[in-house]
Amino acid sequence: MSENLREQLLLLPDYFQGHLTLTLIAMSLGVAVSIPLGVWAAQSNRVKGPLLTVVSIIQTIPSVAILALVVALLGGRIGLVPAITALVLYSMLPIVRNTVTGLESVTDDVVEAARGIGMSSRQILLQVRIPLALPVIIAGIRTAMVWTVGLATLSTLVGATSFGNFIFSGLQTRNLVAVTVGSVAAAAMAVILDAIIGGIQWLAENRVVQVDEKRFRRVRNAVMTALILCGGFIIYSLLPEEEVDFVVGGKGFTEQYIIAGLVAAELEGAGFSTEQRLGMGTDVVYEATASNSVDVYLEYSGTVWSNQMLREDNPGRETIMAEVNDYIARTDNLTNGSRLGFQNLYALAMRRDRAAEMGISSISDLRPYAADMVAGGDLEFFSRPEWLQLRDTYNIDFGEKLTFDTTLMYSAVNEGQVDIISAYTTDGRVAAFDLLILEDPEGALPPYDGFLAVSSEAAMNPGFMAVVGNLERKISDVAMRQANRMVDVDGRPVSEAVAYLQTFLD
Amino acid sequence: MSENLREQLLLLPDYFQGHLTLTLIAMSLGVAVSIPLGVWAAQSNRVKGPLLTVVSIIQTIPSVAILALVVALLGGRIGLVPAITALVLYSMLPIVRNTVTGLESVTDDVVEAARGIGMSSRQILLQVRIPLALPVIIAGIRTAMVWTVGLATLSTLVGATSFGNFIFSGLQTRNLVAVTVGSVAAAAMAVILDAIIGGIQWLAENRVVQVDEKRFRRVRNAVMTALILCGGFIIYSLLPEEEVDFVVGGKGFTEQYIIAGLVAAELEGAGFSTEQRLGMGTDVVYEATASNSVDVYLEYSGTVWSNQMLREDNPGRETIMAEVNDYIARTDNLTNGSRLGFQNLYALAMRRDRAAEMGISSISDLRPYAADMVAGGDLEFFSRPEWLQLRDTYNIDFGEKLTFDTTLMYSAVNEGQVDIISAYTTDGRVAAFDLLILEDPEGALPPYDGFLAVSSEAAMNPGFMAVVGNLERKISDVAMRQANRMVDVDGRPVSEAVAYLQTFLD
Amino acid sequence: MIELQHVRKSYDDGTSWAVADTSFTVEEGELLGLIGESGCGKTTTLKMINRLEEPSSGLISIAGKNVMERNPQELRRNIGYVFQGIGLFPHYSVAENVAAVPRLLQWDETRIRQRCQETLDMVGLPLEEYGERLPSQMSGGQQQRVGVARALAAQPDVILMDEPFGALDPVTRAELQEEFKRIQATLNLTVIMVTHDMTEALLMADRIAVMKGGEVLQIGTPYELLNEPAHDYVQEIVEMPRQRADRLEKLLHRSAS
Amino acid sequence: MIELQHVRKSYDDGTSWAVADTSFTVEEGELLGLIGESGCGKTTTLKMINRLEEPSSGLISIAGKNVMERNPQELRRNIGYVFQGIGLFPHYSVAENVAAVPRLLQWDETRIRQRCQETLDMVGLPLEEYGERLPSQMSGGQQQRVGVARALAAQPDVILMDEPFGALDPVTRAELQEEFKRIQATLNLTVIMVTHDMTEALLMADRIAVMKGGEVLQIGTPYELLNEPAHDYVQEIVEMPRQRADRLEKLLHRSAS
Ligand SMILES: Nc1ncnc2c1ncn2[C@@H]1O[C@H](COP(=O)(O)OP(=O)(O)OP(=O)(O)O)[C@@H](O)[C@H]1O
Ligand SMILES: Nc1ncnc2c1ncn2[C@@H]1O[C@H](COP(=O)(O)OP(=O)(O)OP(=O)(O)O)[C@@H](O)[C@H]1O
Ligand SMILES: [Mg+2]
Ligand SMILES: [Mg+2]
Repeated sequence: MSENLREQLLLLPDYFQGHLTLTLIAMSLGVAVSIPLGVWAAQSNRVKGPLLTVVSIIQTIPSVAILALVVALLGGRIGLVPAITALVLYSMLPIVRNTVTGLESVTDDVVEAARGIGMSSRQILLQVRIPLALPVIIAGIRTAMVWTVGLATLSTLVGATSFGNFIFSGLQTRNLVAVTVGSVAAAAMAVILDAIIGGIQWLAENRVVQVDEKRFRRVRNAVMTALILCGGFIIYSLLPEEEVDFVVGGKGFTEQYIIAGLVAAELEGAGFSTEQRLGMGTDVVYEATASNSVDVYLEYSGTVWSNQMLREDNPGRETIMAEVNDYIARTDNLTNGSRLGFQNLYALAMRRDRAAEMGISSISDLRPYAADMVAGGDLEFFSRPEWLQLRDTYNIDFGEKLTFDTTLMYSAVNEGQVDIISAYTTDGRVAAFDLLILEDPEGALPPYDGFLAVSSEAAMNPGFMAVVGNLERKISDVAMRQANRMVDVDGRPVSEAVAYLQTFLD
Repeated sequence: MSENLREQLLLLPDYFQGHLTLTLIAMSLGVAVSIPLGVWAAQSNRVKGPLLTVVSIIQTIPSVAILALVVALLGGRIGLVPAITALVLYSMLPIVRNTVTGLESVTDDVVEAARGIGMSSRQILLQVRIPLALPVIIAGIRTAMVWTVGLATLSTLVGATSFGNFIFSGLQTRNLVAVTVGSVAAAAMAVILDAIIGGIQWLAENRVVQVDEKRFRRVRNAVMTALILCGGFIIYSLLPEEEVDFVVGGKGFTEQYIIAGLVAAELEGAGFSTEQRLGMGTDVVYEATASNSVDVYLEYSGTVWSNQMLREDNPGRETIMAEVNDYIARTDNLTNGSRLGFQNLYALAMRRDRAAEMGISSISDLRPYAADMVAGGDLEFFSRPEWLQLRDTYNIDFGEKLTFDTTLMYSAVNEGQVDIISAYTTDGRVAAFDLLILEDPEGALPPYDGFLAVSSEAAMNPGFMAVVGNLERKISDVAMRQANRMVDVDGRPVSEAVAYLQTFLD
Repeated sequence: MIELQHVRKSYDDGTSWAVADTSFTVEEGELLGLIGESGCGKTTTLKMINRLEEPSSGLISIAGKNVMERNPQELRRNIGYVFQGIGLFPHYSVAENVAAVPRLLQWDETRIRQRCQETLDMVGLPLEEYGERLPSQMSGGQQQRVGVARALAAQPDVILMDEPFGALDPVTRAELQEEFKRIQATLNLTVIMVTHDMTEALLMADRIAVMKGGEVLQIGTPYELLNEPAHDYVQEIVEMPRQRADRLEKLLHRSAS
Repeated sequence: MIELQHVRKSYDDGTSWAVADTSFTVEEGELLGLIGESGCGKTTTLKMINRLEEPSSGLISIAGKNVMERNPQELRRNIGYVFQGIGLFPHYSVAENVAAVPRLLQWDETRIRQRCQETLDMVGLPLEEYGERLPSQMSGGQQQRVGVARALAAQPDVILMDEPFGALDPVTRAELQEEFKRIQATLNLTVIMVTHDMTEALLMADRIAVMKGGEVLQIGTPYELLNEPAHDYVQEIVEMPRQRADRLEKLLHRSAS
């Protein structure tokens, strides 16, 4: 299994929970709203036209726009609530339309018979029209369900976790594996939920005539189990989270998982209870910490510098760190709990032996050789500002530039197919293949200093700050690289990498 | 009517044609594919499960991903074909599912009667099952139709014109008017097309019993007219475009419309026939010209520099122009037909009297005053790289920075509420309010030289090149500003602005 | 007691009259046979009594109360109705169909089950064997009997029956006729029964109304109708059984000789 | 000529038999009456003849050809079928319903229209007045007559009728019976007619088959059945008309005195 695939699968449980929660809640609400509306419309022609028009109009608003709109209407609130609101709005058309159509298709003589024996409109509806319209209504629900599962991926854009996390980050970083994992997972969920509804429908239709008693019981048990699981799942998801002392957040890659684990372990060691919320989007976790939903997470100076402060200049590692500290304190009331010591940034790396042979240790040493070298980059490196910056600063360009899937890139440099590659400084494979990270004496690459961003509430707790502060400058590039290697390359659990890093603490 | 709204409405006919073409063709194909599939599935349980699963899975793929996928599968082809393919794939689920459900809901005794009088399966299907299932099938089609109208907005992303052009450019530039126009137009189209289908259904249902002869005839005439219009529209859209000598392209704002008009007028004057295709996305018109679908359009050096060449440095106006010429010739076989003389870029502008009072003529003159000045920017100026560049280069920052809707911003500076604003150098309002554009002696702002990009085929026509070459350096900033002003501020037609610019040609 | 006064009904806003100026009274405990040409308005008349159709004009009252002033649901629950087109619920089993009205009246489940058993036994379709079937799995005559059972299930005082035994073989039919007549007499039920079988009408009905073209031509006891037919059509229709028996006799004698 | 040999049919894989080992022959030009208890398998028998149901075992042939070897559509188009539950197409007008089989046979439109007129006239529902109506806008008896018209429209040689006149009043019924018998004799049609009216069977049928519990108890001319009933049930059923006429006589005399 490729490392990339493993990395993605690691995220699956979290995204699965998010996606299922979104879908189940949105569909429950969608059905609860749409069927009564459909019934209402079927009862009165004066309601039907306008109602279907409104529902149709909602449907034409592009999904991205409706998300933005809902967020705006909810006063900037992000997360589950706007995502579910948008999904509910989007699920309505097929259900309402099919409910109306189904109810209208019930033949007049059956309705007359029902009236004739003295059923009220309500009873006719519940006992005759809805049961007879059920196949059509359920067809609408099934369409809406599949649709909702698909659209729920967009919830990622408003900060609700879903399989969209795979797809969007995958599309952005051209990580086809992530896109595929996300798409397959969503498709599988759609098919399974669809099968559950299909099962319910089958049971309803064969309620009276149990053609095959054994089969009926088998399907019923399967459906009941599925329903109980789903119900339990919704309840579990909606349960007020158990009150813990501190929430440790994290973005969605190995290093973040390891550091979150380390921080949590240290806090637990000091007697605090913790909970981890990982795999969030960069902006989301930042916002969450600013609003005290998360107490601490691993951030990088360069990320804040460019994403939040919109700066593009590079006044040096220390200045940037200082300005970042200043900025997060001023604008979002966040504290830099400790600067861990390592940086996670793009860099150039070579085989150690090759570099020694050529006498290369820093990027400036490349100048005489670059034109004859073959360089490998990941799918986006050569079109990123980092590369342009490097190229212009050192005035180098490589003779040949190839792009690779990350995994292939490392083996390419290791086997000598390329001379030099783009690497992340803390990537475990740098350690695994014993590559040399070239120095950047001119500081062309913006610094990505790892530090623990702490929420304003947590910052007021001295015990917490002592634990967090104890990590100051304890994790070197080499140590972080090794820890990443343990998880990514050697396939060991995160906890082992955490234990390894703990050896650097006193 | 605000200028912004007028500008958007100017684009309406073009986007309307694009959107309607996409929707009608996609829906025709969608129905033509989905109903037979639904019929097939209703006939055989062995087909039904797998087919609905596949269609559902397609539906779960997020729209953005499916577009990317279709483009990839079609070998990088953009435009109508991938857009329609994606829309057809997306329209299938509600139609297939409702067709299956509708056919299955037809009561057994009617089918038995049909068999009993000797109808073949085919005849039962066409004469009994489909007519009786029609309300349910049409419900599916109506859902799919609304859905398709909504999703067609995404076609903009693969270079097919649609109301999405409003929405995406609007979202990007935070132009709420554009987003609103696009959304309202899409909603209106959905409602109208939905009404047409509703009309057809009403006619089918009242075919036998003509409750109200007059009303029946009225509805029939309306529906027939609508259908004939739609049919004519599809045929018109699919007609091989009339062979013209040259296609003049353009992006979606006034200046582009004017220059396209000017080029077309000049070409017509020289005896060539032309056709204009305006309102395209930047990348799309570039690609279209590279592939000879468009012959000439107005491009800006800075746009190619940053969008195509991914450069961020600023080696000066002439160098950039030269490198751009080189780049487009080398990579895309495009020629710079003529450099028009004006630049369209962000700049700082002040009231002429105020500037004179303070002795300011260039940005460097601002240094002593900036801290005390109130600056106005459009909605994105202060977060754009241009501003950061200015700030860092001249080491200035304004005491107060306000953001405005563009129209408001110009009146704010005119009325003295702000001292200085961000402006486009060729914006007509700069002329209208007689503002002074401050000079940029340090060249901090990347140059956006207007030039005519010419396709490889057109470049081989000496007559064409002579006409285009005749425009070289004929349109100054002042002239372009005045032309823009005529259309944008004074509300005169594009043709007048063209005539005005023609006075500068010999 | 059911009373109709000058009741009229048009389905096409007065162009033609499905029921034209009909007045008659059915006394409590009486069984009125309603007979007449196909399309003469019998079903329409019944439907107006339990308000499935609204009369275009005229007054209908049951036990002295104008039906238009009664809650229609409550009214219908207290009137058993056997539909001409059978009118079973296709998605309900036989037992559920029969239990429908008792359920509406919120009887308790044991009483409902017991009553289902009774009525289904009465129409010759034991609950155990047929209770779980869907209507579509029954023969036409069996379905019709379920319809009769459903109408009787809730023990109503008034019963409207639209050709209740039309699809039954002579033996089953005779049995059911007798059984029904017995129950009707015992419980003193007020019944209007549409039938096309003059013999059935003559044997079962206390009085018979003969309709034609939306109007009641004559109403009277079988004896009155036979002996003093007020109209050619009435004469024709009441003499039909005897006439046919005679024809039959002749035919059989001829084929025998 | 229709021939059934040891035909059996079960709807529940052999647990019970809707039709159990039935054999009989209907000669060309003969009208066979089929009579029997509700649920005894009459409809099932008819449906097997035109292949709406497949027999579980046994052989059915028409004009010497095994029906299972014939194209079912072609077979059915040449057999007129009157459904017990009427079976009209709810979305077709009356005229379209009647024209359905001629259309399938691709008659030309003027011939179809003329034939619609003829058959609808025959059943007393003139095309001009009723042709444009939907079935739901007709009374029960009118619908049934449309069903008869539809079965006759394409001038088939073989006609299967499942209680074709059950919902008609005695006068209309007698008229239609006579009309039909006349046509049948003139055109030498082969007909099987299910009926619950023993008088109708005795008057119209050349021979009568009496079924019970899925089996044919006896088959013979009316005379044979009356005089040599082979079974108690046959005796009971054939004597029903006379018995009832007697009861009626008595009743009327009593009420008169
Ligand atoms: N689809 C079915 N599934 C199961 N059982 C059926 C089905 N159709 C008919 N039966 C049963 O088969 C037997 C014969 O039915 P059939 O309809 O042939 O009776 P019939 O003689 O036409 O009765 P009737 O005079 O009441 O119409 C009945 O007991 C009936 O319940
Ligand atoms: N829904 C309707 N719309 C229009 N006309 C109708 C409707 N229902 C019944 N009719 C017409 O009203 C007249 C009376 O119909 P009704 O059903 O009361 O007759 P009926 O006496 O019950 O006849 P049958 O013995 O055939 O059942 C008929 O001519 C019929 O065609
Ligand atoms: Mg009737
Ligand atoms: Mg039958």
